[in-house]
Amino acid sequence: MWPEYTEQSDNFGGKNKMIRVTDDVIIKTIARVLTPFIQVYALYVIMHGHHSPGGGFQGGVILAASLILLLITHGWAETKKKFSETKTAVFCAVGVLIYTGIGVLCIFMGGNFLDYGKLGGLLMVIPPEARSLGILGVEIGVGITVMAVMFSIFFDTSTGGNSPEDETTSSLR
Amino acid sequence: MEVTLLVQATDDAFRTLENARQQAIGLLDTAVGLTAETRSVQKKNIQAIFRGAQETRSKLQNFIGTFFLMFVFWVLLSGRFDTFHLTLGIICCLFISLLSYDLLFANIRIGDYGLVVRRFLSYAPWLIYQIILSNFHVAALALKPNLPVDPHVMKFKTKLETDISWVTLANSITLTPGTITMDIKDGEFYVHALDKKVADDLDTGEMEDRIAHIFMEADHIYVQDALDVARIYGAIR
Amino acid sequence: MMLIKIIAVIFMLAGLFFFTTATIGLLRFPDFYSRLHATGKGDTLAVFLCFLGLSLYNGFNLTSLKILFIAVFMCLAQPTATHAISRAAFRCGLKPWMKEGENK
Amino acid sequence: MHEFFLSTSILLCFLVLLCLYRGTVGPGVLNRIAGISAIGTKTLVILLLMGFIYDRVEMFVDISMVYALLNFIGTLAVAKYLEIEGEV
Repeated sequence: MWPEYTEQSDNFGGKNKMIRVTDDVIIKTIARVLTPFIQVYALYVIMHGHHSPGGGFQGGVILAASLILLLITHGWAETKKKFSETKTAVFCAVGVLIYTGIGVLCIFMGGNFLDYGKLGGLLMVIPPEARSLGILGVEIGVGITVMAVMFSIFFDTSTGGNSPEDETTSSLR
Repeated sequence: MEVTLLVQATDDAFRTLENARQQAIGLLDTAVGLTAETRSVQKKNIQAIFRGAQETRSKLQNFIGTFFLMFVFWVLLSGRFDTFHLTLGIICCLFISLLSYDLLFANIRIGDYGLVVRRFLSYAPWLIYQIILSNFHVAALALKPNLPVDPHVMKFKTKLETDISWVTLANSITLTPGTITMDIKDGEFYVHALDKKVADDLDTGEMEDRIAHIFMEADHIYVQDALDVARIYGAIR
Repeated sequence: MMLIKIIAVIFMLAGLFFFTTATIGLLRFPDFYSRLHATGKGDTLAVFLCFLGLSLYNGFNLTSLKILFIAVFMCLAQPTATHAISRAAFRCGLKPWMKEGENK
Repeated sequence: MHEFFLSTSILLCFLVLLCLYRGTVGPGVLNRIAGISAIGTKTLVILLLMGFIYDRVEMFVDISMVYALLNFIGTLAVAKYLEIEGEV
């Protein structure tokens, strides 16, 4: 009656178990179907931060959550195609760059740091609209950074610092 | 007197026979219709494969499908129809479609999607009825003072093939009276049932047949039904 | 308008009833798997009914469609989460509670 | 109507307290997860009711959806963790 999980070692043993692909077809399929919707929702939260609750931080967390869902259900090999470690590092930096870039641009236009109203001359719109666009840009930057950092935190804690590629090479020796 | 009785009895017998014949014809028609429907879809599949089309959709088709679905979802979420927000939506949906075009429509066979959707919609009311039934069942069990639960674990091998039908079956089992899918291993479902009765109900396989009907798998049952009915029909004639 | 409100209230009361029975089941059932029966089924239908009632009360607009979307999402997600937990317990080797004399 | 929503929320809060018993006392980790996940579904409805009480539905709907998503993902992650740890 009870199934024997004697062959547990292939799926259960070893390091980095958290980011292995699960062998449950239900969880895999539901996660596969829901992931794009979660991502669109996260972008909605980022983009509409000035009308409704949310903003860069919350949207970034939801985007990272969708990637984490993909990571724990489809495994690192599948997620790597979409979001590799190199991309994580690059996105971390790019987000901060967008944030600081907008802030410094305001200084160059003659205002304080993150004084969006001064961007109006550059974007050729009136100051209130420039303020709205500036906030949007800053939130996109914050969202990108938060997503990348969240994802890398989960990745590093679940692997314990060992990259999955290292493990496969070391197990061959 | 006896003659009239005899005539009446014969009449009754003929009427019964005629009724049975009509029923058999109806059954045959239904079965033939179902089989024809399924057959046409299968023929389309085979034609598509022979024409050189891939078994699943191409990347571009997936991309476009994902993009439009995501854009509809964006408009539902956003609720703002000015140019700025719609442009923002198009950019976001393009980004998402680039990122995860292979997730939403993976592993779908080429076939008549309209038929699958229609069959699924006709399956939904039965499922909702079962869900409501299951909730009353659990409520009655929880509220009874002596707590008459008698759990059983059972396993059965499914005849379904694709993962989407497995998911439908497993989630339907979890939502319907007194049963939870515990594990799936090599096509065997391990089901925890609250009661001996519901375990037996599940064993009849009605739900599995319905889901096989939706996704047009294990079609041999319908062909077999048609053949059976045809045999009965011939015998009656 | 009044009729729609009454229907919404009826839906929400039904949802509350199922919430209550699910909670009672969660507290009273003898083992982990049977408790999952209570939460997995009861909460799904209860959330669905409550959200249906609230979207009816809200009228026909995009917010109601969002509420209905959450309801449909819960109908997909709740059985999957239930299955995930029960699968974890099953793979860990947690045996279900049986009535006496039926130990396998 | 607001009174009805308020009383519904209070009843749901009471049910959350009952679920919290299973979440804190319940024997083993798995029972606790079941209790916490039940609390999550009730919280969804409470959040939406708060939106109706404060007349800011379109704002609370978003929060409710985030809660649903994170509850689902969190449950899956914890279930996977327990499964690979292999002990109850």
